[in-house]
Amino acid sequence: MIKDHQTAVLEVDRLVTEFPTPKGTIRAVNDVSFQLHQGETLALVGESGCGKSVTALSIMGLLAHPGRISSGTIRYGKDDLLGYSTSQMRKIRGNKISMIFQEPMTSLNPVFRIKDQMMEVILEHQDLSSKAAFDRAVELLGMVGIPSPEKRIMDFPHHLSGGMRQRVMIAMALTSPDPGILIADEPTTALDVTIQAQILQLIRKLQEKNGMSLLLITHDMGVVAKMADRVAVMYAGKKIEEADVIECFENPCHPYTRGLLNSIPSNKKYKGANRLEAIQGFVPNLLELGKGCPFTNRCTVAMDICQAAFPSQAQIIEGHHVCCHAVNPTDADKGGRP
Amino acid sequence: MIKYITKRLILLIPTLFGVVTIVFFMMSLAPGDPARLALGAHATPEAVEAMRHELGLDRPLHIQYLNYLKQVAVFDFGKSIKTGEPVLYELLSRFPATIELSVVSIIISTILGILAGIISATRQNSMIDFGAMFAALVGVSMPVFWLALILIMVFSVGLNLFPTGGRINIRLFMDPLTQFYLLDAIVYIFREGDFSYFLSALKHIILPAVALATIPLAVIARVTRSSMLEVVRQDYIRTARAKGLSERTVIYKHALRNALLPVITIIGIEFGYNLAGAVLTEEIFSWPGIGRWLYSAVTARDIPAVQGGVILIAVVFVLVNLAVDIFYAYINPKIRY
Amino acid sequence: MNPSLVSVKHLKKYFTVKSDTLWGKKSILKAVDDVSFDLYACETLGVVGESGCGKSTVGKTMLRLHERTDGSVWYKERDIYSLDRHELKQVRRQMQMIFQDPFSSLNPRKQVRDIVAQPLRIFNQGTRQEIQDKVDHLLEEVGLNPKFKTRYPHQFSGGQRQRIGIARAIALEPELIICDESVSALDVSIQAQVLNLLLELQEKYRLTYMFIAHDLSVVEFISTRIMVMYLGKIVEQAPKDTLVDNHLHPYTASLFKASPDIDPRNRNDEVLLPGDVPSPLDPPSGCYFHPRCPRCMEVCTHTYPETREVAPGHWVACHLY
Amino acid sequence: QKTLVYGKSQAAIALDPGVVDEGGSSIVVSQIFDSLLAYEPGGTKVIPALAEKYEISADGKEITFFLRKGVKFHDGTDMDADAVVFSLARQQFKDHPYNQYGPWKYWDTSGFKDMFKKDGSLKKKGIIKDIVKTDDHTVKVLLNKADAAIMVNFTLYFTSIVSPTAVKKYGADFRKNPVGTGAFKFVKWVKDDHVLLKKNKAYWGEKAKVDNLVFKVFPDATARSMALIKGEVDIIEPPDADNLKELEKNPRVKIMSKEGLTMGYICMNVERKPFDNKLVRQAVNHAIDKNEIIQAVYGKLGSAATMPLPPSLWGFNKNIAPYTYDPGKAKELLAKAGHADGFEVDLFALPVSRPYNPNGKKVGEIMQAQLKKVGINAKIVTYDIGTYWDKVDAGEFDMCMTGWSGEPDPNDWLHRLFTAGYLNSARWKNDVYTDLVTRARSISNVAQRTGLYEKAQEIIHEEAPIVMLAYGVLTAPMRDNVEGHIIYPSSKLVLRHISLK
Amino acid sequence: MPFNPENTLWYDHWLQLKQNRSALLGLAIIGAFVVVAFLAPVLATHDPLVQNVSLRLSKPFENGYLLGSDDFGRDIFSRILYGARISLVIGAIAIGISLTVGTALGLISGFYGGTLDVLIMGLVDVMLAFPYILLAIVIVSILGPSLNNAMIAIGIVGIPRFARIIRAQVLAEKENDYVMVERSLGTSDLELMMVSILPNCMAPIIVQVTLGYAGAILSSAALSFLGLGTQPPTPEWGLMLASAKQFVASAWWVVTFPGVAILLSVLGFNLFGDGLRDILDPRLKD
Ligand SMILES: Nc1ncnc2c1ncn2[C@@H]1O[C@H](COP(=O)(O)OP(=O)(O)OP(=O)(O)O)[C@@H](O)[C@H]1O
Ligand SMILES: Nc1ncnc2c1ncn2[C@@H]1O[C@H](COP(=O)(O)OP(=O)(O)OP(=O)(O)O)[C@@H](O)[C@H]1O
Ligand SMILES: [Mg+2]
Ligand SMILES: [Mg+2]
Repeated sequence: MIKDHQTAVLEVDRLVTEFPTPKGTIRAVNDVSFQLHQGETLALVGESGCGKSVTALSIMGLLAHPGRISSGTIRYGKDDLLGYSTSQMRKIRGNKISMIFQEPMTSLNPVFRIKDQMMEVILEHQDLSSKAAFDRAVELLGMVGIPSPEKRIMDFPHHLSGGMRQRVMIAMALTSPDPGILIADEPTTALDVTIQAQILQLIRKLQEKNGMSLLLITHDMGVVAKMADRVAVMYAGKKIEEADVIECFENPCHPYTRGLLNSIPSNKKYKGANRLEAIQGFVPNLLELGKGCPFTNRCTVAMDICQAAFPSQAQIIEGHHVCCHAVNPTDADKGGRP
Repeated sequence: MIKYITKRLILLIPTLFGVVTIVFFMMSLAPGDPARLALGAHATPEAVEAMRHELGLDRPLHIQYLNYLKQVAVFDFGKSIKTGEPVLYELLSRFPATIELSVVSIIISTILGILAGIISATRQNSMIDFGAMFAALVGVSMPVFWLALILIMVFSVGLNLFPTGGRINIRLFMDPLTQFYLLDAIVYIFREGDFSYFLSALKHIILPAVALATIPLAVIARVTRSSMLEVVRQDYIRTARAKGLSERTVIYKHALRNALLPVITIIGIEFGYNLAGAVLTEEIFSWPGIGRWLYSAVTARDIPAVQGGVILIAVVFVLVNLAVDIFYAYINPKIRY
Repeated sequence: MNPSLVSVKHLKKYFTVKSDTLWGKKSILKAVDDVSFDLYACETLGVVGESGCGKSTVGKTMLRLHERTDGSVWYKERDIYSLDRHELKQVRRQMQMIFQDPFSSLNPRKQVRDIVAQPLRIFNQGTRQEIQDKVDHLLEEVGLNPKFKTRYPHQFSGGQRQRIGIARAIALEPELIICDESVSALDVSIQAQVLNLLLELQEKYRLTYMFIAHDLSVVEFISTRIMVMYLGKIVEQAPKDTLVDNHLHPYTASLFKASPDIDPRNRNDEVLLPGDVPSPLDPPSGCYFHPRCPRCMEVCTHTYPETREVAPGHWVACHLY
Repeated sequence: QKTLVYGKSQAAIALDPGVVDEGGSSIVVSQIFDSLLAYEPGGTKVIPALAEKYEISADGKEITFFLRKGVKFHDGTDMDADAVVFSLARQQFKDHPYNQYGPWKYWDTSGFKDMFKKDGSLKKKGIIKDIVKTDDHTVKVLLNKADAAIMVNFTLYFTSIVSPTAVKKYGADFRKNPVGTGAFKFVKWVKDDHVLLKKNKAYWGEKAKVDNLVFKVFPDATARSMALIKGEVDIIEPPDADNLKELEKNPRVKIMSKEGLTMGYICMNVERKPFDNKLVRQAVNHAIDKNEIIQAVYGKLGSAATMPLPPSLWGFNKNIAPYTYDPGKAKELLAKAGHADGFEVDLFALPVSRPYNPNGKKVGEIMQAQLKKVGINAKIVTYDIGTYWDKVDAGEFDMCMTGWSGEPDPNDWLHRLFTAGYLNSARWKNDVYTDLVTRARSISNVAQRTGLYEKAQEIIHEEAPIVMLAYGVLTAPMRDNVEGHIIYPSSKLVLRHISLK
Repeated sequence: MPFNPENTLWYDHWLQLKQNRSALLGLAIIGAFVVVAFLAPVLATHDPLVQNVSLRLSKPFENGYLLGSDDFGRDIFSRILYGARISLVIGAIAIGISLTVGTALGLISGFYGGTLDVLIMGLVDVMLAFPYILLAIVIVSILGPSLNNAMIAIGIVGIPRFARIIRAQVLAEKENDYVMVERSLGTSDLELMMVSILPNCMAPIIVQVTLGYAGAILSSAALSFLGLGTQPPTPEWGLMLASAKQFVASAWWVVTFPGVAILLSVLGFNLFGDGLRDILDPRLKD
């Protein structure tokens, strides 16, 4: 299949997700918009707690109590997923939009055999006999590189290693003959480097094979560089920059994105250096955010305006957007979107 | 599996040895002279003296202990001072009554408790949840003996729905084959088509079983609920939802299977407590079981009976818990063997 | 080269573990299996390897936080395992450790000032007031505002907590600090801050680091020498540049290949290391790496290779060399 | 098929009449076995039973029983001299082959047989020397010394005649399979729950009027009386006074009662201060309001006692004015005795329910409050019943509750309870008194004896070693369709008289 | 710098507690219970020990008895008020015994491990082999029935629970790197146990104390009910029920009110303990 980077299969628009807590309401996702195109890989990066997982769960409609989507739309094809009924949503999940999670060790149900867990999805979404479903499950396990799948399928999850479990998770996410979207939430962070490389390679191969779109959530710029077509950078619940992957690495516009790249020790520029260019300060508490740009307190180019208002989105080149007063000093006057 | 069970049984030996030792020395410390008790109110001092000799109470304590160990090793727990019967026989003859009562009450509490727990968990923070959990908390806070009295006051005296005590209407002259009256009464249904035996046995067991079921019911409901809530938070439940399964399947298949694992342990423990700790309930409902027997042995200071009874009950209790452990291991795929 | 500060000779650490089967059979887990290396003053020795390969155990056994199974650890001509309690205390003063999880390594019920003051107090470093002044100084040193010293660890972010741990570690001005995955749990931006801090402190106090991590890029950046471990054994050991440019062991090569490059233009789809990391409870015969090794030979399946010095300071354990 | 269900408080523990010593078993045993002699129904006169008559030799050392002929045990074997000798000898002789199935509590403690020391030497000679068969229907009991009081024992259940065949057959299990000659046969026993008996159609005497007799256990008095109200049982052992009041209100229940030969009293340990002082003892007698205790605890189960023997018994001195409840007087006496500020004592509360004291703890609580009013601080102490008697008999108490269910002879009360011996719990000794009651024992003239006993009572009243509390009233609550029940003053329960309407 | 309570972990817990309705209800009940216990002499309408046999078994509001009188004509209301004192004391002492002994055993056992651990836990296992109430009954029957002995028995019976909970907590806590760090600094065992580890075990201890308090009240009532605990005429609730048994058919108030008192006080502690557990120790849920 070909990548069609023009058709948006998923369109998140001005999504706001909140968690009311005793100490106040946390806006985990604050006015985030992005599009995922047919067949492409969009990487969502950002520091821990910036709202990546919550964004993904919002899309799947799987927010944990007490989380709620307070505004925005999530368009899948022509429909707004937020308007879907539970049963409509169920038809999408695991079928059109699948998700795999960070912790392969705990993401499989310990009391069911792999067989049952795999066949369950197949039978749920496809009109197959259980024999056919079983065969399909074995086939899928083979496809994700599990040796002697017909034997392994009878195992319980605890019989498998972490890497194998993650493969099972991937196989389970790809049961549909026509998987539309795969959301992978830090699929390799819990794994060893060598295993991580295997899994990433596997995902890439599968994506090439069946042309699905991948929303890859990660905090590892290395993974982004290796996997992504486009990158959206989040900071404290806000999307602050979005660009084509090469553009993002070569011409990062937001001071945070630049800092992030500079913080990586394997950055070529550190050959022989003995200091990193680190971002100073710490990620702000989501409860104590003001109206302004959340990065202000760590920013080297902060201005007065940064305290007062969150910058609107500016376009650098086609497909490269950034939200920063320093990049787009005039937009405060316009008082809205460019 | 056999190997595991054997190993667990072997591991029991030190515990049981400890039990026997503790019980023996505790009871030797107890005031009250078994010889005196054996002879009754106005026994002459000479007769008491002779009796002490006969019972071996005039020998040094460590000799008594060694003798006792020797006896216990061959399941000889001595004879009850009060009745002169072997303690083991006395206990076993009361055991069916207690088992029947415990089983009925644990069935009641398991069914209702799990149901209440699931309903509460699936409607977390709703009025139903709040109400059920408050009720469960009241249940665990309930002085059982008081509840028993209130049950009698309301259902037996006030509404005259149930008898006040006993196991069956005595005038029916039922022939107990198994000593489990409900089962025996079923025989009458098949043999003679006579339901009155069964109904009577049922009517007799309901109030005590309900009283005895309160705490296990409340505990099971609470454990089921919290276990369920815990499980629902797990990653694999999120996975199940992400697969597009219906909420029903997610809860009743994926969550419940996992959530019930700890509940089984609790049911076992509560069953063990019921078997051994139904003293108050049996006392109030004149239920001829081991709790009541042991209590009267304690108050009468029938020392061999108390020693033997406590040891045997501890053994039963430990074995029930062991059985539950083994069952748990057996049904839990997370444990390999 | 600087003189050797710590010399580890044939160190072994075996754990007896109950397997998690119902039978509870006991088996031997060779967490560290015959490991020898030297730590030279003022250097940073990086230790990399996959999870469970025994990196932390080496660190802990060096400090005698675990008792060894066999071998010796020499600190300035003295075998740590022959010291009595009191002498050991004095030696440990010179060797500190910083752990991965910045939460579990700080007592949550103690105020920051008590945490940092504890080593000073135990080693009687002055009066209460002096100790408090020292604490203020230490906190400033690691970039924390001393006015937060009455706070509790949970009121700090991960990076700040790691700084508290560092402050405690340098309180007694040790010679050696073992950093066990000290930056792994941190976000990159924070990780960079902490790495900078460690480098600063090293320069200032002439510290020696043993830097344990599984992230090759971090080790590569901070170390002067790198040691690669696989299943409790050292497979390769060399000065950083040698290792980066001229690594010999196939496992080292795979590690380098697997750790992603941050250049999106450079997406090569080379063949990766297949298979899973074997369990240390049941290591493969011969060279532990042979089932996954792309260059496996017959000899590898039955004989563990000897460690050879192929170039000055470059040790490798592989039949190929 | 008529079934009589009797609700009792204690479970039976053994059904061999020789080993029984408590109410739970004895009332069952009494229906299954007969003794050689019996009391007349409802009275205290001794009448023949399995022995048609008896003779006592002139020196009083030989009792000859002439047995009733044609009496059969429930197992069909004959009741004959062999059976009688067997029944008694197994309790008497250590070397009897069936002696091992004891302990023969009552026999052992009645002083019938010789007692030996640990080293085997004789400690105390027993009353009975030997039991011999003269012919098939005649048995002689030979005594070591004359004792007229022994005859009463042959009415009691522990001298019941058991089937030797059955004893030999069951051995140790005879106590679970009793075979006697009584009006009811043993059928089944479910421990702690009930015992089922059925009518002995071949009974030698007045045959039972119901077909089945069930003894059902209700340890709790309230449960027992509720079972009666609901008709689950026909007749019950008396419950608490308060339950009785409830029962009285119920139209389907009737309550029979009769004064029994039983009384409850409080002993003051005269060997201890301050009860060595007569004035203090009298003060306590004035300080205790028996009526309040009876109202709160005994109810219909007792009446206020004045003298240490029941008023229905001959020899009772009607002329002595009982101590009145008068706290003022009590205080006065205490002041006179030098205890104006009061003192502290231990009050032993009887831990079990007895016909003469249904609830020792309650009695104790009330007494405690009453004594407090005159400045005496009583601390209620209680033990298990065994320890309780141990301590009481050893004199390790200040005040204790006790009581007596005696025989219809003043000697059994005035001599037995207040002269040297372990039953003299107050440990009171008075030579004049002892002389009076010992003299009365050896005389057979009732009028003469009466005079002596009345004098003795004056002394005991003045000396006041005890506080008389209550005479027990024997009560039998039953359904209104229960007819013909007879209460025996000696507390023996005989159910064969009952018929059901 | 002055100590600021807002900094401590406890402050967070307090914030959470304020949100927990049932825990607050429990706290309120416990508060009321304590107030009643302290003010019993002020609130009582009668002397709890004074008998008036002629007015025995008066109905509520009859003859000036708010909740009626018992079979000695004592005021039930006043007796219940004074009963709160007894229960409060019983709970405190019994828990005190279980807490100190149990904590010491659990701490030593968990901290040192090895043979000591095997021995202590063996003992604990043996104690746990006896069902709770049975062990209490046997202990009291040996020591003799009295208030003090009942407290001791309940205290002893509670030891294994504390020992186990604390051992488990110590074992978990020992895994934390800070223990290893502090040990590597040369901290003494005693300091490690008492200063470093024990405070981190407080959460389950506090929860267990609250729940154990409820259990102690209940057990002491049960023992008294069986005649093995407090002795008359002490106004203990279980004891009041014991003598009220016979009035189930005739005088409901004698049976009802002491039971309600037990239920309420136990419920108070359970509600509070439950809430505390949710807050302090979410892992420990039943
Ligand atoms: N159930 C919840 N209740 C309260 N706050 C929550 C909840 N789930 C998430 N949050 C908050 O939402 C914010 C975003 O969380 P999210 O899990 O999306 O972060 P993330 O970017 O995925 O981080 P990580 O890299 O650590 O996975 C966090 O600050 C977190 O505190
Ligand atoms: N106290 C212990 N008891 C038993 N086994 C242990 C213990 N500590 C470590 N191990 C085992 O020893 C092996 C090496 O552990 P170690 O912690 O040194 O690995 P590591 O290289 O530090 O791994 P990671 O990167 O996950 O921290 C592992 O298999 C581990 O399971
Ligand atoms: Mg996340
Ligand atoms: Mg490690």
